[in-house]
Amino acid sequence: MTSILLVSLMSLAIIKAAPLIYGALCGLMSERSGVVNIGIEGMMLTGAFMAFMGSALFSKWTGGVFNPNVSLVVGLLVGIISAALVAGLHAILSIHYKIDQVISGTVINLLAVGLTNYVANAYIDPTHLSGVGVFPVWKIPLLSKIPILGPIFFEHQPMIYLMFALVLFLQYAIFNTPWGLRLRSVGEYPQAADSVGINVIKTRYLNVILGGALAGLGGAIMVLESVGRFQKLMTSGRGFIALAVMIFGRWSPIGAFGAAILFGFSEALGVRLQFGDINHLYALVVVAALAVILTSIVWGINRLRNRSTKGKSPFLIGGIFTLGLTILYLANQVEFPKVSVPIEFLGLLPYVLTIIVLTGLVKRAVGPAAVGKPYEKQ
Amino acid sequence: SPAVQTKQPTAVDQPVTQEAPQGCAYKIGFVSDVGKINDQSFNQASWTGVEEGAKALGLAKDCISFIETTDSADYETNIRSFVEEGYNIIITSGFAMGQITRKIATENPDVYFIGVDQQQVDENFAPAPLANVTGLNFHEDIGGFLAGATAGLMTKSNVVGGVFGCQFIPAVARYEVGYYNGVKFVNPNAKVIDIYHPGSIDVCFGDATFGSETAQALISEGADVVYGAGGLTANGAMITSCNQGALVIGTDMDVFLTLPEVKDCIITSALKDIVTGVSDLIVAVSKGTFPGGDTFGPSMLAPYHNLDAQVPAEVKAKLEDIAKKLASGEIDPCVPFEGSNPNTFCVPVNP
Amino acid sequence: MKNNKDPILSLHNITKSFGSVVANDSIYFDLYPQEIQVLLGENGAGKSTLMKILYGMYQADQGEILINQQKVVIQDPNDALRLGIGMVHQHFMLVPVMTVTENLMLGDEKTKGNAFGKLSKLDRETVRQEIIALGNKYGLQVNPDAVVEDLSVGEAQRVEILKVLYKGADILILDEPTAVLTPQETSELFEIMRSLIKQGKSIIFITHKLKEVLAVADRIAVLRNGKVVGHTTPAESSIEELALLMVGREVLLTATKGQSHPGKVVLNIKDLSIKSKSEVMVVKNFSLQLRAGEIYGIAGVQGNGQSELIEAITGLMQPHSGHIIILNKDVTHSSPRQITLVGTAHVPEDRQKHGLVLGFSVATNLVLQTYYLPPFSNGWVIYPEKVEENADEKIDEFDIRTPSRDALVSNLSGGNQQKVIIARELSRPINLLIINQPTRGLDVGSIEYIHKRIIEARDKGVAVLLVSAELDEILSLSDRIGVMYAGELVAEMDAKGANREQLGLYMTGSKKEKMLKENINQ
Amino acid sequence: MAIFTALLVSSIAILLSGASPIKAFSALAVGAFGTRDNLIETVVKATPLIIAGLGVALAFRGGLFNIGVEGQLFIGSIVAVLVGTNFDLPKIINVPLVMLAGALAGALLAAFSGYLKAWHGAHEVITTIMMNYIVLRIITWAIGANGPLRKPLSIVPETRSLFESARLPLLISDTRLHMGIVIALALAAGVYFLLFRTVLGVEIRIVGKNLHAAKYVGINVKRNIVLTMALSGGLAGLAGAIQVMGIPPYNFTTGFNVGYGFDSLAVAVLGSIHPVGVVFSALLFGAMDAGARLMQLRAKVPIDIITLLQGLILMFVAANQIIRSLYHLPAPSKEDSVNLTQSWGGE
Ligand SMILES: Nc1ncnc2c1ncn2[C@@H]1O[C@H](COP(=O)(O)OP(=O)(O)OP(=O)(O)O)[C@@H](O)[C@H]1O
Ligand SMILES: Nc1ncnc2c1ncn2[C@@H]1O[C@H](COP(=O)(O)OP(=O)(O)OP(=O)(O)O)[C@@H](O)[C@H]1O
Ligand SMILES: [Mg+2]
Ligand SMILES: [Mg+2]
Repeated sequence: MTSILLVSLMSLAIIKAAPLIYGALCGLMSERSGVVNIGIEGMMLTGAFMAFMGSALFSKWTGGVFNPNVSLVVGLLVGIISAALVAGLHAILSIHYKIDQVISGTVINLLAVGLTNYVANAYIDPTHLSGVGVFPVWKIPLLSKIPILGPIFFEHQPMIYLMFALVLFLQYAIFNTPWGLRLRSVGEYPQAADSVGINVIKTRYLNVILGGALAGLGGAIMVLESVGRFQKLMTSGRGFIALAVMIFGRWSPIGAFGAAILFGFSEALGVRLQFGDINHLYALVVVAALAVILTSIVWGINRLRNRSTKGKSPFLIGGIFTLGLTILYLANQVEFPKVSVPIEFLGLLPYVLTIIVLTGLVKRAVGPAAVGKPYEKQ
Repeated sequence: SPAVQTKQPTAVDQPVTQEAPQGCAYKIGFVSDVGKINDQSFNQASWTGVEEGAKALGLAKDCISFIETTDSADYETNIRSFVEEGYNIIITSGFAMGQITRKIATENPDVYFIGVDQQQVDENFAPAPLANVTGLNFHEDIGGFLAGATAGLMTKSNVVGGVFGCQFIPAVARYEVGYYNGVKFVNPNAKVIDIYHPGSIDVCFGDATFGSETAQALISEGADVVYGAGGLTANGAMITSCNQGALVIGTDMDVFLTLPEVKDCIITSALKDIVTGVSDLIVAVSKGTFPGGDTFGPSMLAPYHNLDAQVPAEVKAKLEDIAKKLASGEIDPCVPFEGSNPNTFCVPVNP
Repeated sequence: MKNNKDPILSLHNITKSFGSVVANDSIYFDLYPQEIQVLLGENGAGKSTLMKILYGMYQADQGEILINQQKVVIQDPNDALRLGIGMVHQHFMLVPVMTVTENLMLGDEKTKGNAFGKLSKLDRETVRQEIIALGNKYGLQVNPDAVVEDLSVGEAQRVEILKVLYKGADILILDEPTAVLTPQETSELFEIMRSLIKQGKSIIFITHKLKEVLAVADRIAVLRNGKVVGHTTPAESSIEELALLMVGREVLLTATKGQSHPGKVVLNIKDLSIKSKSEVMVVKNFSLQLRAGEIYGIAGVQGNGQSELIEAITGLMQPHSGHIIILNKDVTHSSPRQITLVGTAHVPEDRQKHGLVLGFSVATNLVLQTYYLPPFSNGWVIYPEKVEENADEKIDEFDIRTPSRDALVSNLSGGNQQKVIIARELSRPINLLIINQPTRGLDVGSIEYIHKRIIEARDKGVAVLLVSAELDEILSLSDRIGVMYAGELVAEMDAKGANREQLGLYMTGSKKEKMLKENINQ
Repeated sequence: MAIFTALLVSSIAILLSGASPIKAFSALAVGAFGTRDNLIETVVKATPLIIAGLGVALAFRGGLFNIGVEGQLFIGSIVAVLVGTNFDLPKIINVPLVMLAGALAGALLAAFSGYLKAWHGAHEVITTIMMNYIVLRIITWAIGANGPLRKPLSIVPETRSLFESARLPLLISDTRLHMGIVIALALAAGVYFLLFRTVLGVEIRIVGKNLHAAKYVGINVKRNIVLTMALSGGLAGLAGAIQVMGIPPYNFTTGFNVGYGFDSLAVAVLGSIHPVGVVFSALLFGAMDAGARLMQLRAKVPIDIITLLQGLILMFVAANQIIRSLYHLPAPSKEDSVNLTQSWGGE
């Protein structure tokens, strides 16, 4: 029972996390290069919109001679490219014209909302333009057979796998390749980068735009892998959550992944609890216990990673860990009174949990030193 | 500084101010509730009703207009600006505008008002009809009940799901109660999983992605029929369910017509025929038969369209029968029974 | 060195202006192989600008650059590096959060294979080895894995030079490398420079310290207001002449001060111990009695606890144990503001990070310690006109060179920024002046001025605690001198009896001996 | 000039949809300024934007990015309702009391985020965003089917209306022009005075510009952060309170104030986070919101064009270089530019 539950929750968590992760990666790329990006929402929205237009119009014009997946891929590309273009605007405004990056981010959001709504109103009444379905689920042959992990990680649609790949790749690339080294140096201390002949401006343009492409993916996945068509404002705030996820993940892809999964998981749980077959109190206690355990684990990792002697004492960590386990154990012993929490409160889980975890175990998040500061050569 | 500059256009404008659509027997205005006129749900239905009605009266395109409300603080000004512009039939959609519509109506007895989902009650919620206001209401609980019965009869896995918009919107809550009880009524040992969007008004009707993700959860839980009630959120759910091979049931309009993505897996829709309701009332104005007070539109199921063949005759018969009993009041979706919705509670709709 | 070779580098008629400021005014400059040429000039004379042009960071408005008589165009640092020109900047150009290795790789990274171009794996290991090898070759040992922000300034400076060598430069530009170095580090640096020369490199060396100039220079070029105002060699010139040439007027190089008349004890520190953030004991039961009207100079190699000591006294850091008493008031655990209010003034080490709010006007910066007190405010409301009056007074009293009182302090030169701080801290009733590296990076003119002010304060009966890496500064200003080594006060002596060598020994910890305070205090 | 350009650009969009820009914008202008009532509507719409915008600006000056104005505004409204529907004191006491309650609620909510930042290093951008959702959902529950604040018997999700004594007096009787605008302008003056003429203001700005200097000068940085957030949130909460106190039917229902939080962010940055600037940009936004009605009604142009317009205006105002190069205008004298992204990355 619990393992089935866990599987369904986790795979739903991953599905819910995917757009957030793409969005966070977008923010990460541009902020690592020193450009604040609160325009993620707008870029994702554009991506979603254009991905739909691309796929729908393509299949309409080609009269469906191609396999729907072809149209979907076309839509995907269109979405990516147009989001990248929007990011280009952000880059021009904040790098070339040096207007405050928060402002140009706000501009991006306003423009994206206005334009997509406007065009959607005028041109895409569903009866005239209908979606062409979504990408099919690919079961990875052998891996999907693994108990528990298989169904959680290897029974997804392609863009989820792409997301896994991108997270791992960027984690590697940012910290282990010349490109990553330059990216970070430009975000941390552009003068230094400049002094060894790295083109700061170019680097920033490049990465802001690449980031936009990622946001495009984040928007597209909502259309091409879940909803199947564009709906106005369908990002409904995910761009801002992605922003939080990025900071939460301390500007690293893996971190963002973890943060987004936590978020997606608790949201999934909130929905799952509406099924009414789990005692709400029990579930909340279990979550709390898991959070505690997670905390101790992360502390442990930080402790091991630390160069100096900083960090929590092993005893504390161990204590917390065992505490979590005991709660978990006790939770399964006692009988909880049957209460049903109002759905709005179940919906609060991700946000509350984020705050708790954030204050509980994530070390003071400090972004790239030069982020937000336009680069003046002379 | 900004303010000075925005004045620029005003200069240009004075001539235009007087301009107004010429040669309109009637000028019809529509004020949407917070939301968009093509939310593919009740706002859109009302607006389509306006267009139909205008057609019926042979009015020119610019004899009708709409205002989309973005903030409930604007209800009053939005309605009034139609009055000031000399519109003589004004449609306001959504319960939230009920009281303010009545207020403005009493001040303007010669303007006709149609309030969609608005019961004609006074401050103390006692019935209080006005001659120039007609509330167009529906028994969503009945529609939901029919949808539920359909789901209960069509499911093979004996697990059915429903994805709903905001719980705090009475109509939605009634759909949910009706749906649940409908399933249980025809199929007591079926499992019903109803999910509301937990968000606030700005997202709970518009979050297609949530609907879609929820549908996936429902289906992985074994649901093979999914009912969607709640604007774009429901659309997301229906499309995804359809893509994943489940049957779906729609709400309000005949979703077969409004959402082609689901045309091959939609059994039917719980109709809430706002379109006909509104246009009929508009025509009634011209005929001088405008009722005033509360009217109740019919609650019925849409045609089976492409799935007509898949729906067994006895199922169809059973549904007919239930429909009759509901109409006659023999069955009341809002009365709890063994295994009915734990919180069976319909915000009263006096018959 | 005498040589009849041709110049390896010549600048012809270089001119560069920023808006109205003419930073370089038709400058001619030659550098010969294997020579150390010193570029001298007061703050804002145009030295850095000239060098940045040579290094491709700025483009000259006119003029040309020749390398081995070949005219070259230097668009950006890449061109410069390709032509064998490397520059160590006045302000560190190292990414703090990255390791030494990463910092050296940056720009032309070595990778394991090149299959994926810029996305191939960094080859840190090889570079580590190269760094170690290079370090041994030139006697520049650094830990390749250290993260730069953890390094002492001396080490960081070494990394900067390594970086230049690693990139294969033959012409090295060193822009005020010694500004932040201790005497020991400085002499080490000079060793390195000499060995570099022997190995065929040529060096342009910028400094404000005239002693150093005479010590290392083969030839000297002097800039003033963007113009070359003279060439000379150590042999044919003296410190006084150099100063005159630089500033254009006579300069007092050693502060003249009268006998000190120590009064009551103002600052009394009793076995103070301080733990750093990383739980290391950085100051160990430190005791000190500082009296009104005397200047107590703390000498010591940087990173021996001076900064922490100051932070603890000024309340920026909580001591681990011990007591700090200012005028019989125990302020061991008081907040910075409380400590300021008992009449303490603090001229911080890092003037831009701590001392100023660069985004604010000169006027506002001049009241940064007093804006909440009368006459500038009644505790709640600020009186702008008072703030502005005060600004005007201070600006001409301390002759701060600024376009206007409303100009942003970030537009001022280093010397004038320091003057703003001095003006702010000295022009209010104080009993204790804590002053850390007061003249770092300043030219002789500014130094002379600031020294004068410090002595005035002391003669007015202020107790002055001076921390400086400049032995000369310590020696010429102090009445008493203490030496800190490894967080301890290893020696205390009367300034009269003190001499460089002796101090140097204490500072390096090679000599340890406590004198009894009584000897001096009576 | 910037606005003119924005209008030009967006007319293209309108033309594409087959409507006439002239008609649209004239309708927009009339709707905003044409008649006394329209003018009033502009002011009424601008009022909350001014106050909330001041809140955002204040936080920015203190180096904090308060993106939680939406939530603080909502909690302000709901608490105002809570008090205003339960206490029926003399107007002279009740009105200030209710406003205070709303402001306090917003202040506490924001201060909590401030506390999390100062003491636990939790980035205010995350916590305030999360708070937005939390507050919105709790309120949704509170006015929902069997929520505690649900108006008894009501068939719709709404709260009871404020007592007469808790409502803001009208400036002109039988119009919608309530006293809020006076309060808003007073607050603008107050915030300017606070920021640039008081000790607290200087300290807020020092912390905003240079944390290290702030510590060196002896400012209690943690306290200052919490205080700044509290002030910022207090303004937002007050904006919310004034909405329910000033606008019939003086209660809280679904769809109330949605989006003001993010509009006020735009307003603040458009006003280059200076009180004076904020007032003007809020009036501009208010005008567009108010005018939108007639624009839809007469020119049949959907309201989304307004969002587009606002985006373009913000862009052209901020990147005034674009404008200058377009019209060959001389560059203005460069003044101290305020860096909104101060608190963002590594200090
Ligand atoms: N990027 C710049 N923009 C504007 N003015 C500049 C810039 N860089 C330098 N200046 C001005 O040019 C003049 C020369 O500056 P430069 O840094 O070359 O002097 P310097 O000799 O290096 O002084 P210091 O000894 O303090 O380093 C100064 O007046 C300075 O204010
Ligand atoms: N109308 C305006 N719009 C946008 N920004 C402005 C406006 N007026 C002033 N500013 C900017 O806002 C900041 C504060 O304005 P102001 O000059 O009135 O106070 P201040 O002089 O900076 O403060 P103080 O009086 O304490 O020096 C300044 O940086 C100024 O550049
Ligand atoms: Mg220099
Ligand atoms: Mg001023």
